Amino acid sequence: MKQIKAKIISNSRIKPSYFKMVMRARTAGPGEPVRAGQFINVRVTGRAGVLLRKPLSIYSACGKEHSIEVLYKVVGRGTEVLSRKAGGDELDIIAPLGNGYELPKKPQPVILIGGGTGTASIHFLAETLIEAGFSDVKALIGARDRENVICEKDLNKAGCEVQVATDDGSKGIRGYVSCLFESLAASAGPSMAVYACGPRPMLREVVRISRKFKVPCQVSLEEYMACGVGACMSCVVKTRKPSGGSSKQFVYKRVCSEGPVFDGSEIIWE
Amino acid sequence: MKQIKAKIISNSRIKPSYFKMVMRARTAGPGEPVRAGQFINVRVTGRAGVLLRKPLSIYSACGKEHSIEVLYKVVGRGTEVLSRKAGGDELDIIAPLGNGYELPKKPQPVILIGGGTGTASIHFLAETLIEAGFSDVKALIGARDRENVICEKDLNKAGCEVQVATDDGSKGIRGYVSCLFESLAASAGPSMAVYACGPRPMLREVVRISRKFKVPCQVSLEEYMACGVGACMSCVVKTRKPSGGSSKQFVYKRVCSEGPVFDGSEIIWE
Amino acid sequence: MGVKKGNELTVNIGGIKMKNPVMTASGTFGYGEEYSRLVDLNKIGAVVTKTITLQPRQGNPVPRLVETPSGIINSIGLQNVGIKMFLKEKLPFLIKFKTRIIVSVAGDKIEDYVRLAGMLDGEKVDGIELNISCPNVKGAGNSGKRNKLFAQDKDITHELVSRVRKETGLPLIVKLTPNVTDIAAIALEAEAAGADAIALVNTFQAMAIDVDNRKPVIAAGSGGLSGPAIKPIALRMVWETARAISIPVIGMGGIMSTGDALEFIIAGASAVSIGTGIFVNPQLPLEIARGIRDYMTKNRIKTVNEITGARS
Amino acid sequence: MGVKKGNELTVNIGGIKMKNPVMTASGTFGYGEEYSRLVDLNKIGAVVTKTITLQPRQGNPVPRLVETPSGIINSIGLQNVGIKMFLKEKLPFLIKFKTRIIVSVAGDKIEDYVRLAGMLDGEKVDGIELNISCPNVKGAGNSGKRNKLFAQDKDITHELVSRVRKETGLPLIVKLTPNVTDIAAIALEAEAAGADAIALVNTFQAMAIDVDNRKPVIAAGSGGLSGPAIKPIALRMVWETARAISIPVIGMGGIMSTGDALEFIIAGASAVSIGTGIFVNPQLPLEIARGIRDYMTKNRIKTVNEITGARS
Ligand SMILES: Cc1cc2nc3c(=O)[nH]c(=O)nc-3n(C[C@H](O)[C@H](O)[C@H](O)COP(=O)(O)OP(=O)(O)OC[C@H]3O[C@@H](n4cnc5c(N)ncnc54)[C@H](O)[C@@H]3O)c2cc1C
Ligand SMILES: Cc1cc2nc3c(=O)[nH]c(=O)nc-3n(C[C@H](O)[C@H](O)[C@H](O)COP(=O)(O)OP(=O)(O)OC[C@H]3O[C@@H](n4cnc5c(N)ncnc54)[C@H](O)[C@@H]3O)c2cc1C
Ligand SMILES: Cc1cc2nc3c(=O)[nH]c(=O)nc-3n(C[C@H](O)[C@H](O)[C@H](O)COP(=O)(O)O)c2cc1C
Ligand SMILES: Cc1cc2nc3c(=O)[nH]c(=O)nc-3n(C[C@H](O)[C@H](O)[C@H](O)COP(=O)(O)O)c2cc1C
Ligand code: FES
Ligand code: FES
Repeated sequence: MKQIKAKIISNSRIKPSYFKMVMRARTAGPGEPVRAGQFINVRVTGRAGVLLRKPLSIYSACGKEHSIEVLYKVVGRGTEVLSRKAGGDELDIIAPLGNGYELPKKPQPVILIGGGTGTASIHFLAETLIEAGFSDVKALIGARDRENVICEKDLNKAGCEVQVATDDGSKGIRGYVSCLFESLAASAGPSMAVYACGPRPMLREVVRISRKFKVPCQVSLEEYMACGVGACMSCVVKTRKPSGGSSKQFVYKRVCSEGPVFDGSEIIWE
Repeated sequence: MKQIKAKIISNSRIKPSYFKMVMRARTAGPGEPVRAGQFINVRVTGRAGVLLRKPLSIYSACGKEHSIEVLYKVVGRGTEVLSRKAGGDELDIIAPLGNGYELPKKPQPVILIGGGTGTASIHFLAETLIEAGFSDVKALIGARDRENVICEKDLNKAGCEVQVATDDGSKGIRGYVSCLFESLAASAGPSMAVYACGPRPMLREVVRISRKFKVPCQVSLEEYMACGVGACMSCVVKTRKPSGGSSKQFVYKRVCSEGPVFDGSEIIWE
Repeated sequence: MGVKKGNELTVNIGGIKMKNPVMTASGTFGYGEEYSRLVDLNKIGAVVTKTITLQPRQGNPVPRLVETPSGIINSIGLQNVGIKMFLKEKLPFLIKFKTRIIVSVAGDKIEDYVRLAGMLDGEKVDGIELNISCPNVKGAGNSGKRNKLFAQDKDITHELVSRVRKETGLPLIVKLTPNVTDIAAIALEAEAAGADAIALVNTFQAMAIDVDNRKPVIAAGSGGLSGPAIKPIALRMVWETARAISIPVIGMGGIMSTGDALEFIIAGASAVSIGTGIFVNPQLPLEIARGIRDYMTKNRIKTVNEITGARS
Repeated sequence: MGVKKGNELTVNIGGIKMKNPVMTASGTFGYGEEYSRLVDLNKIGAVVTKTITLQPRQGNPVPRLVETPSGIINSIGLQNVGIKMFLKEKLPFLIKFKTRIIVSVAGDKIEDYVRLAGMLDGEKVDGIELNISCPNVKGAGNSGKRNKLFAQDKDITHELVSRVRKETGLPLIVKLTPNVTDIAAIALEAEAAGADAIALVNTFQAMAIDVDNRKPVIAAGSGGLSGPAIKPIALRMVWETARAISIPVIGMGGIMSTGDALEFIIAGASAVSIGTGIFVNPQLPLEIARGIRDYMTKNRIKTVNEITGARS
């Protein structure tokens, strides 16, 4: 984890409200290996307008080139300001943050599930897995409509088989991405591993299905963040006490530093 | 006075920290004739960052084309945001505001004195006077150094004889613009009219010299403004009570609506 | 949907029937006339005048204003034409419009408020707003250092409001200062003393310093903070007050959009006032009135009152 | 200029000698460790820990945070590891650095503060900060509705501080809430009861509402506002307080730059704390310490104390 100056190489619109930004560390790079599932915390402006940094998953990274890519959707003021940055501009980022996904210990089929912008962190995981020699990597992408289906091509390029589900059926099957997952899980069972990132209700479904079919499952969460380094306690999520027990017995864990990736069974959904 | 949408035609840097912006009314134009000495009040952003509108003198205007020009220096956050606007962007302006200069009733030599960004309002006055048939119009420009001498060429083009004074002597004579004025006033006397816009100490000197040589003198003031239309009482200046009397007997007048142009003898300098 | 057009926005604020719940905040809209060429006064729920005093006032020295992050500090010092000139020269202009006229008044002592209310009683105005957030001479005498405001003291608030209450049948709005430990307690006192509505918040006492010459930026030393910066605090105070009292609350503090206005209404405000926002965009009161109507249409809400305090 | 390098920035805050007047604000810098890979703790005047309670606390439900114009509202609810775990696992890390360690503590009743101070007394810490701005169970019992804070009551403040004072010889900083009518009066009470320094301000009670589902954005309903939005009010309070008391004031509230820090110092603060600003730029405390030194060099000022309260 370092606070570094990065130079924007490119910042291009890939869909009406989605942007992909490539940046390169100016000052000494992150210096530590970057893992899939980790994120960066971007300072948008130092002035009054937008105060907090914006956390964005790492979409791709190259250690040798000190380069980091992110893919983001413009949803509010911070991401809007970000979208107006241009190649050559300098960014102040803190990276890498968070724990990242734990790769499977042995070769096995892997299912990646991305919902909305959550697909970004799934993409870097796909790249990592395939580079590490995993050959059976399927990516399931869910989105509201075709306008919000992202990364499909990039995931293909990385070497994944990709299936799409949209709420309105404007692309892929009509329905939730968890349905795609359920049918796959029903046939493959515990021999595979599943990784998911996306909205809460989707993750909850994915965890429920994983448990049903005894599939190990890691989920990456998002929470409103202030510090990004575990200091402020803003970003907590309810997790089961190690001792197990009822959902009344919980510990708040920090998404930024103890996550964003958690074992699916750990999370208490409310 | 109207709140109008204007389209930026151009916004170009004319000196390291000076910009000239040309805009054209999109919605129905000001609709009333624009006078030299009046100003516009520009909304910089509607968001949190910069709140208040920024008042800028009209540098030039063309009624037929519904166009207005301003010349401004980047001194803080508002003008900085403004400087990053580009041709085609839309601006929300309130125009025209303030009373404007009173032209001389009869043909006579006129001296225009501009200090710093105050030179902008002097420029429009020069154009107006020359168009109205005044043939002897001299412009005296004062600035800290050569980097801050503005409008010289435009004033020449308008048909003025221009003299420059800089504090450090890097352009024109070394010293205050009021010295230039004093020597002119000494020779010409009450047969001429003088108009001045610039920093307080300069205006005060100009008024002192005018009184000494009995030259009629109008000055244009700047004050921190919130509403720009006379409603909030932020922008007041101490003026002598009509009844005359000591400087303890004063009335606060609003620079935005009762000014920005005042008769030099009216102002109580502190 | 059976919603009668043009009807759903009306509110009744302590007897003042307004065509929509959007008002102008005292001191930011002059006497109405100044903005009348930019804004259609007929479309504003109510115009609250600049605070008027018995005698004309010159106000404070300049600079009176400075911008801060998402806010402004002002110290106008109640520069106004005085009640006589107001009645003679300012009111006649205002009454030409189909809006409600609320006259804000203030004084140095309780007696001043009583006299002002008396002078307004027979006039063509729709209500009086008691600005009791200006320095209280009595309090100042006590502490020596710090000017206490009327509205910082429960007992003085009670006495002031009940004495004015006896003087006039006009609807009485009491405007409170946020510079207190317990805003609801003061509001309760004003209600008990006969107020018809409570307006909050006035500005927060604040300061800015010029570090180069080590002096306050505002000539008077300190001033009042307004604008979006204070909105979260103002909103909390409106919420706290609305739960405590039974008379209507007029909410204000940093309203810059329909969303902001709705936040105040949901927190419990029956109407909202726009102050600093008018400087930024004079059309704001009109845009917000329209925006509230659109929100109601979208959410099938028939009257504004349905969402007042609807916070679940 | 005869100014000894590395010397001019030192300050003495009620017995705590700091190498520079820039501290971290409680709750925004964790236990120091979290930021230690990003920030050189050796260069910070003092680290104030997250507020510690007797027992570990889970804190409030989420969402706990929302951004507002130039500010943030938080309602963490004092999630912390508790004093035992702090002493065992967090303090040993912190004492490795050449900075001053100030432990912020809070409790539900006065007795809790007394016990916490007792437990810290023999430890390797440089001072205790009493965060008396958290809900006071006694007060809550009285009003039924509203949680009163210890620091909203002069008498409770006095009693709390004097009882803790008897328990420890460590420098005692009392941190006040800005949600009061008269901040100086509370500070005077804390001083009289034996405080060595006053820290202000804590956050302003504030609220945000989600207009789509008509609910508060923050799960707990309301929270505390911090950041540049509150700076002008905080500055005024520091100025008012510094003029009233004789012990040092630690100023905070929205400091985002050297200029902001200098404003507080000129208003009367002997040291400043950075809270929200750390989230934006973790290097800020270091940059401000350097910035203050540059300002002093430029203006030929030999010691920070020379400009503390130098407002002319
Ligand atoms: C670990 C993590 C990884 C993320 N990765 C991505 C990504 O790869 N691509 C992407 O498009 N988005 C990602 N997000 C979400 C992204 O951070 C928010 O969309 C962004 O912060 C919104 O900022 P804004 O100012 O544009 O919107 P705002 O106007 O501030 O808010 C819009 C919405 O965004 C959410 N949000 C705002 N600020 C934060 C914050 N600091 N932390 C979390 N949520 C916030 C709020 O729920 C709010 O409703 C990630 C979030 C987290 C926590
Ligand atoms: C009637 C009038 C005409 C003006 N004409 C011109 C012009 O033609 N060209 C030009 O460059 N400048 C002009 N100015 C000054 C210009 O308005 C300020 O430079 C500008 O508002 C600064 O905004 P900022 O946000 O960049 O600076 P800030 O960071 O806000 O402040 C920088 C300095 O500018 C001054 N200032 C800031 N806001 C205002 C305000 N609302 N009103 C007055 N002064 C302010 C302050 O004294 C401050 O010290 C004029 C001012 C007035 C009142
Ligand atoms: C320039 C200015 C002048 C004001 N004058 C008065 C006044 O005369 N009387 C009054 O009751 N409030 C006055 N106020 C306070 C406003 O009416 C309002 O309560 C406050 O500004 C908060 O609302 P806002 O954030 O929308 O501006 C003034 C505010 C400003 C900014
Ligand atoms: C996320 C967060 C957590 C905080 N937690 C505490 C705390 O535990 N104890 C405390 O005394 N103050 C706490 N504060 C208040 C700060 O210490 C500080 O007083 C306040 O934020 C104002 O300073 P700022 O504007 O620089 O943030 C917290 C503030 C924030 C933003
Ligand atoms: S964002 Fe601060 S602890 Fe996670
Ligand atoms: S700026 Fe409002 S009266 Fe002049």
